[in-house]
Amino acid sequence: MSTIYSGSLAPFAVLLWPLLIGLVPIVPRWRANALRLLPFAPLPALGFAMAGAPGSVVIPDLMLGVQLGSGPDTSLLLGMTALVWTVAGFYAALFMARGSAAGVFASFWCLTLAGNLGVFLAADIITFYIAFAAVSLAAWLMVVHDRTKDALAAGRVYIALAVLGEAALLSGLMIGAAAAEDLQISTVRAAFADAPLGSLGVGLLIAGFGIKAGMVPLHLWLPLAHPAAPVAGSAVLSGAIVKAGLIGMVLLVPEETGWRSVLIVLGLLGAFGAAIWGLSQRNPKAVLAYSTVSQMGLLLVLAGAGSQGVAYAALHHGIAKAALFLCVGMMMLAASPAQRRAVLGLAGLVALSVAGLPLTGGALAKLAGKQGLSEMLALAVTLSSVTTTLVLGWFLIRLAQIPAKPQQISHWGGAFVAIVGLGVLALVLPWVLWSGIVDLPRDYVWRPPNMLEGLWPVLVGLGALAVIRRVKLPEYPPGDVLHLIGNHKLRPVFQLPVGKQGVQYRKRATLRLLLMFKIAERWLLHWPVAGSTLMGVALAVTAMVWIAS
Amino acid sequence: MTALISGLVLPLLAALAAIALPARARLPVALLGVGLTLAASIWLAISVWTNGAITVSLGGWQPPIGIALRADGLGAALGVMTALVMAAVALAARHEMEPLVAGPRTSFGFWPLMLLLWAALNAVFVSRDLFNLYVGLELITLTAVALVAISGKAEAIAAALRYLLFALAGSLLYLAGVVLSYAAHGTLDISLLAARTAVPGDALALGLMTAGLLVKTALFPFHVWLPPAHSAAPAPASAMLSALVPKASLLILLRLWFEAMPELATPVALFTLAGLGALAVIWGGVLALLQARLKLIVAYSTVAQLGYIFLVFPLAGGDGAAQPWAAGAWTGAMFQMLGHGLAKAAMFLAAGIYIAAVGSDRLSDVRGLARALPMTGFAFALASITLLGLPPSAGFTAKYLLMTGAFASGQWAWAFVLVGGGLLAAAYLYRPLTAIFAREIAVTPRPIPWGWQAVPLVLAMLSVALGLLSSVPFDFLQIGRPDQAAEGL
Amino acid sequence: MTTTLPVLLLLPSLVPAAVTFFLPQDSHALRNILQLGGAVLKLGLIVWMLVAVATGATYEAEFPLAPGLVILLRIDALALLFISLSATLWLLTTIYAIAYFGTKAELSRFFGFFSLCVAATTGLALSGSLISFFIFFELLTLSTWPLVAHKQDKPSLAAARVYFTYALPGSAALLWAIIWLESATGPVLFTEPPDLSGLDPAALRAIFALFIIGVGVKAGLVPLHGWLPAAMAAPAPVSALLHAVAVVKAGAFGVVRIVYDVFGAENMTALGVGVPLAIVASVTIVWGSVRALQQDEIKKRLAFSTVSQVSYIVLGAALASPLAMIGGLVHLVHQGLMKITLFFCAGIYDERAGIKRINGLNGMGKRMPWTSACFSLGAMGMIGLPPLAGFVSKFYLGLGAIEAGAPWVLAVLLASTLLNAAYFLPLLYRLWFLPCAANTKCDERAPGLVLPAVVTATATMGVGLLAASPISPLGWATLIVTQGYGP
Amino acid sequence: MSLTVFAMTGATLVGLGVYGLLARVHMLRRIMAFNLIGSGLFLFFGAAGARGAALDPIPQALIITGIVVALAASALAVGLVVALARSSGTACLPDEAGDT
Repeated sequence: MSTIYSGSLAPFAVLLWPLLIGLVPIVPRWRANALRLLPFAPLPALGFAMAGAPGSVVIPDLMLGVQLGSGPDTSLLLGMTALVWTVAGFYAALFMARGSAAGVFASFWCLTLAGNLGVFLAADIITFYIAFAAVSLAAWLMVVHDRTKDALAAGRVYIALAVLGEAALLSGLMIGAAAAEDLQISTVRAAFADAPLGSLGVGLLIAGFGIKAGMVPLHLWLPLAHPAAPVAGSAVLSGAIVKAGLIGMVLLVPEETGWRSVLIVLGLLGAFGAAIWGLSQRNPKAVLAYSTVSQMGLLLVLAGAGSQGVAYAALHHGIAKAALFLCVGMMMLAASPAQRRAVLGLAGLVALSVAGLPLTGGALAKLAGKQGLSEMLALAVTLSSVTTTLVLGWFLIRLAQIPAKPQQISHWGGAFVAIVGLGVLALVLPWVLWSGIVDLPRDYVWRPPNMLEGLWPVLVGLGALAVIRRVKLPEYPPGDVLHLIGNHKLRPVFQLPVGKQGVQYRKRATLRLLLMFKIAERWLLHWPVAGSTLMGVALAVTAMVWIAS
Repeated sequence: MTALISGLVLPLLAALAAIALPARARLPVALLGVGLTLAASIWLAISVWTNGAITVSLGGWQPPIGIALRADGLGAALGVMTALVMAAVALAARHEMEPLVAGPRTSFGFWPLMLLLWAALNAVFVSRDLFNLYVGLELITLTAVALVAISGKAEAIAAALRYLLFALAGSLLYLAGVVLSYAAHGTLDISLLAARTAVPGDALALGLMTAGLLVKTALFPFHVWLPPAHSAAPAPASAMLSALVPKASLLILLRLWFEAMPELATPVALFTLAGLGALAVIWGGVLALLQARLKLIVAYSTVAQLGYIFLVFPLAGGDGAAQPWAAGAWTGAMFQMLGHGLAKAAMFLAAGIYIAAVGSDRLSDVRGLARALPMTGFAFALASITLLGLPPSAGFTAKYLLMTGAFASGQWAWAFVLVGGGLLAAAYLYRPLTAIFAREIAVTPRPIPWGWQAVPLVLAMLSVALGLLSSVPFDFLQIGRPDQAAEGL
Repeated sequence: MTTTLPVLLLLPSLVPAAVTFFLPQDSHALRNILQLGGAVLKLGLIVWMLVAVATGATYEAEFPLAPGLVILLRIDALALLFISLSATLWLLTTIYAIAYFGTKAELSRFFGFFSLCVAATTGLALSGSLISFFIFFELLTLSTWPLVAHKQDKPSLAAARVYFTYALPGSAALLWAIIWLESATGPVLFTEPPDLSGLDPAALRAIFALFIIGVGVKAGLVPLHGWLPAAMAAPAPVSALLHAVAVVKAGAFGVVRIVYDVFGAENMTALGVGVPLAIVASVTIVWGSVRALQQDEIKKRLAFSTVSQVSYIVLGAALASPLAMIGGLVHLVHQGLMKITLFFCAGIYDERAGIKRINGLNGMGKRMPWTSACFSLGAMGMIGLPPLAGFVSKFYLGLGAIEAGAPWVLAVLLASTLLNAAYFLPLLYRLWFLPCAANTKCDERAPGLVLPAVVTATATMGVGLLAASPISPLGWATLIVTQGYGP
Repeated sequence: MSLTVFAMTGATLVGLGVYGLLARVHMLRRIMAFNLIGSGLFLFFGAAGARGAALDPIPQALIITGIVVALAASALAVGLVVALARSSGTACLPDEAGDT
C-alpha cells in the first residue's frame, strides 16, 4: 500500500499508450478518423524494444500485483510485434473504410495490440493471462470485421476455440500457481516439475497456447480466420498474434517434461502437413494462413527442442509473414501492371527468405534455429524448406491471379514503400541481430555446407512447383479438419422440453383427496356418531389409565 | 387476595348493572366494568409476580369443607390474556353491538353475557375445586351458547343448539367423573386429590372427566361443533369463543393430569391425547384449506391450533434432563395458549370489521380490503404470523420450546406435527391474505372508524410482542407451576 | 457503545421501514428522502466501523428471550463484508428504484418492505447465534414476499406463491436442524462453536443436510432453485435486490456461517460432508448455466446464471481450504456487483425500451450505449474475463480447489466458464454487432436508472483491477481468513 | 341396602339417559335425556355422600347447585329449541331432520 509502484514505469507506459488511443473512438466526432492514429499506437513499444527493453516495474495494488519486464527473447519478439503492428496500422490507416465501424475496429485494434505487447512484457502469470485473454478475444473483432457470412462463421469458430483456450490456460496456470504459491512466471514454470497434477497442468497450458499458436490439430480457426480478416488484421494475426502462443510455450512449458516431445511431434506434423494442405487452397490469404500454420509448427519444434534460436526465427517469420499478407492487400489494390510486378517481386523475395534461401534472413533464422538440435530434427527443419518453397510458390501463383483494380487509388505508393521496408527488414534484420543473439561467427553463414543446406531444398521445392503447375490440384474450402468433423456452426446445446400437464393431474388428485376430508367432517358432525365416539373415548381413556393402576 | 376476588366479583356486578340499568347507561357501565376488571386482572398478575402464587380459602373455610382459590402464574397469565381480549372485544363491540347495527335485543343481551362469561372464566382460572370448576364450566358453556345464538338467525340457533348438545354431554361426563372421584375420596380439592390414596375407580373418573373436557375443548374428533358455532356468532362473540372458551376446559384438563392425578398418566394415554392433538392439527388445517369464508377458515384454524397444546402431555418435562432449563415444553404449550388467544381474537375482530365494511366475509367479497382498511389487513397479517409460528411471535416461542422438548426427549416424531402444522397453516392462511391484499377491491367498503380498526391491530401486536419479549412471561409462567411440568408425566 | 452499535446499524433500515408504511401514497419526496437518508446514514456508519474492525475489534449486543432463544447481534469482519456489500448496493438500488417507479401506485408499501428486507439482511449478517440467524432469515422471507408479489398481476402472484412454497419448507428444515442440534448442545453461538464430539455422526450428518437444505433453498442450490427463475416476475429493482444482496446471498452467507461457525471445517471433513456439499454446488453451477443457456427471456437467463454463480460461494465454503474460502467470500461481493449491474440494465431495457427477450437486444449497443456498456461489463465479469471481478474469485477458487486436493473442481470451473461464455457472449454479439429492429423506440436519458448501473459496472472493473490492494473486497476477504476465520 | 338401591337407580337413570341422548333425534327428547342423566348422577352422588356414620353435607350442597345449573341449562336449551322450531319449522338439528 505504501508504494504505488517500484521500478521504472516505461514498460507500463508502453502498455497504457495503445489503450489510451483505443479510448479515442469513444468520442463520436473522432470516431471516423480514429484509424489515423493506429500507426502511432505501437511506437513507444518499438522504441522500448530497440532500446533493449530496459527496466522492469512492480505495481503491487494493480490486479493481483502486476509485474512487468522482459528478457532478451521477449524483447526481440516485442520489437518484431511493434514493428509489424506499426506497418499494418499504417496500411489500415490508409486503406480501411472510414465510418462508424472504423471506430470500433480501432478500439479493438488497440486493445489487441496492448494484449499482444503485454504477453511479451508480463512477468507474472496474472498479467500474462490477462494480456493473453485480451489479445485472443479482442482479435475476434478483426476476424468478423467485414461481417460477411464466412467472416461470421470464422468468428464463431475463432471465439469458441479462443474461449476454450483461455479456460484451459487458466486451469493450467492455477495448477502451477497453487504449487508455486507465487505468481512469478519463472517460479510457476519451475513449480510444475513436482506439482500435484503438474503434467496435467502443462498439458492444459500446451493446449491453451497451442490453440493460439495454430498447433495441429488445434489450428482449426487459423485458416478460417486469417483469410476472413481484413488485410491489416490478417497481417497482425499471422505475423504477431500467433507468436503469443509461442512465447507462452517458451516461457511456461518447463524443459524436463514428456510434453516437449509431444510439442515436437505436433510441430512437425504441422510443419509438413499444413504446407501440403495449403496447396488445396485457392485464396492466396488461405494459402498464407496454412503456411503460417506450417511455419509455427517449425517454431514449435524449435521451442520443443529447447533451441536458443526460437525467438530469432520467430522474429523473422513474423515480419516476413506480415509483409506477405500486406502484399496480398497491395495486389488487390494494384491497378497498373507495373504495380503488380512490383508487388509480385517483393512477395517473391520475402517468400524465398521464408523458404530459407541462403544469405536471406530466413536462412539465418534456420541456421540459428538448428543450433543444438539433434541431426534428425535438423534434417527435418532443412526438409521443411521444400514444402515451404512449394506452398509459398503456390501462393505467388495464386497471388498473380488476383484481378487488377480498374482505377488507381491514392497512397498506393506510400503504402508500398512501407511494406517494402518491412520486407527488407525481414531480409536484413537477422543479419543485424545475428552477433547479438547467435553465439556463432558471422562467417558461419558463408560456409559452403550451410549454403548448400539452404539452397538445395529450395531448388527441389521449385522443381516440385514446376511439376505441380502442370497437374490440377484438388480444391477444398479452408478449415480442413472442421470439414471432416462436419459443420462449423456452434448451435446452442441442450434444448430440453418442459412438460406441463403432469402438474395439472397432480392438482386434481390432491383436490379429490381434500374433498374426502370434507365428507368425513360431515359424517363426524352427525350427533349419534359424535356422541357414541365420545362415550367410546371416555371408556378408552379409562381403560388406558386403568392398565397402569 | 382482593385482586383475585375482585376479578370474580367486578364482572358479575357489571353484568347485573348492565341488565338492570336503562339502555342509555348500559354501555358506559359495561365499559366501566371492563376497565375495572382489566385493572384487577393486571393487579392480580403483578401481585403474583411480586409475591408468588396467591391462595385464598373462601370464608376462611379450609378444603375439603371450604373452597380454595389459587392464582398461580398460569392462571394469572390467562387472566391477563382474557382481560386484554375482553377489553378489545368490548371496544370493538362498542361499534358492532350498538342497537342500531345489531338490533336492540342482541345489544341488550351481549354486554351481560360477555361480562358473565368473563367472570366464569376468571373463576375457572383460579378455582382448585373440581365441582367449582364444573359450575364455572357450565356457566361458560351457557353464556357461550347464548352468545352464539344471540343474533337469532336460524343457522345461528341451530349451531348454538348443536354446541349446547355437545357441551352438555361433555359436562355430564365431567360431572360423572367428579361424582365418582368424590365418592372415592370424599374431596374435590385438587391439592388434596393429589395427596389421595389411589383406587381403581380413579381411572374411570379421570377417563370420564377427560372425555368431557375434550368435547368442550373441541379436540378432534369432537371439534365439529366449533366451526359452525364460531362462524355463526357475531364477530366479537366469536373472538371470545375462539380465544378464551376452549382454554378454560383445557386448563382444567391440564390441572387434572398435571396436578390432581399425575400418577395415573400412562404412556399410551399420553400418546393418545397427543395423537388426537396431532390429528386435530392436520384435520383442522386441511378443512381450513377448503373453506370459502374468512370466519370459517379462522374457526378451523382454532381447531388446529388447539391441537398443538395437547402435545404437552407426552413432551412436558422431556428436556428436563438434557437442558439447563426445565419445563420448556410445558411452558411452550402455555405460550401457545396465550399467543393463540391474542392472535385469534385479533383475527375474528378483523373479520368483524370486514363484515361491517362489506357485509360478508366470503373471500371473494373481502378482496382488496387491505387497500381501504390497511390497519385491519396489517392486523390480520400479524396475527397470521403468530399462527404460522414464525419468529419472533409467541407462536414461534411455543413451537420452539415444544420442539426442543420433543428432540431432547427423543420423541422427535412430534416435531413433524409442529413443523407440518406450520406449513399447513401457511397454506390455509395464504388464500385469505392474498385475497385481502389483492390489488382490486371487490366491494367498496363502508368507512370504519380507525379507533375500531386499531383494536385488532393492538391485539395482533401483543401476540407478536409476547414472543419478542418472551423472557418475562416465561419466568412468570414458572410461578407455582406443578412439578410434573418439569419432570414430565 | 460496543453493545448499542449493532442495533444502531439496524435502525437506519428499520426506522424508514416503520415510517414509510404509514406514509400516504403521494408523499413521494418525504419517502424518498427517508429511504436515501437511511441508506446514506447506514453506509456512513459502516465505513466508520470498517476501520475499527480491520484492527480486529468486534461489537456485541445480546437480548435473551425465553431460555435457549438468545438474540445475539455481533459485528465481525465477515458480517461487515456482507453488510458493507448490502449497504452499498442498497443505496444504489434505492436510487434506481426511485427512478424506476417514479410515481407508480403502492410505493409506500413497496419501500416499506424494501427497507424491511434490507433490515433483515443486515440482521442476518449481524446475527451471532443460530436462533437470531433463523429469526432474521424468516423476516427476510416475509419481507421479500410482498416485493415479489408487488405488481399483483397473475404471474407475480404465482411467482410469490412459488416463492413461499419453496421458502417455508426450507425454513422448516432449518428450524428442524437448529432445534435438533440445540436440543443436544444448548443454544449455539457463532462466537464459540458448539462441542459436537458427543453426538452421533449419523445424526450430525442429518443435521448438516437439513441445515444445507434450509439455507440451500434461499441460495438456490439445485434442486431447490425452482423459485428463483419464477421470481423474475417481480419488478427489476426487486430482482436486483433478491439476486445480488438479499435472499440468495443470505442463503450463501448462511452456508458459510453453518460450515465454519456451527460445524467448523475439521468437523465437516471428519463427517465427510464437505465433498458432497461441493458436489451439490458443482452440479448447481453446471446445471444453472445449462438452463440459462436455454432461456430466451433476459431476466430468466440472468436468474439461472445467479443460480449457477451463487454456488461458487457455496463451493468455496465446502472446499474448506483457505484460498477457496477467500474465493468464495470475495465472490459474495463480486457476484453481487456484477449481477446487480446486469439486473439494473435488464430493468432499463425493459422499462425504457420494452425489451424483455434476447432478440430484442439486437443493435441496442448503438441506441443505448451506456446501458449496453454496463451490461457488457457485467456479463464479461460473469464469464470471468480478466481483469474483471469474476476472474479474481474464480482464480482463487481454482487455487483453493487444488489446495484442497479437489482438482475435479477445476473441470467444473472450466465448464462453467465455457457455459457462461456460451450464454453471455451471444447477448453481447446481439447488442453490438447486429442491426437493431428499427421500430423499437428507446431512450436511456434516465440518470436515476443509468447512474447506479454505471457505478456498479465501474466497481466490477475496479475490484478486479485493484484486487491486490488491501481495501479491495479481496483484501478484506483475505483479512477475514487470515484473522483465523474458516479453515 | 337402601343406598345400593339409590345407587342402582341412579345408574339405571344414567343408562336410560345415555340411550335417549344418542338414539333420539328430537331435541326435546334429548334435553329430557340430559335431565335424566343429570338426576341419575345426583342420585348416585347423594347415595355416595350418605355412606359412613356421619352424614356428609357437601354432596347435598353440591347437588343443589348442580340441579340449579342443570335447570338453567335445560331452560336455555328449551328456549333454543323453541326458537329453532319457529325459524326452521322443525325441532331437530338440520342435518338430522330427515331421520326420526
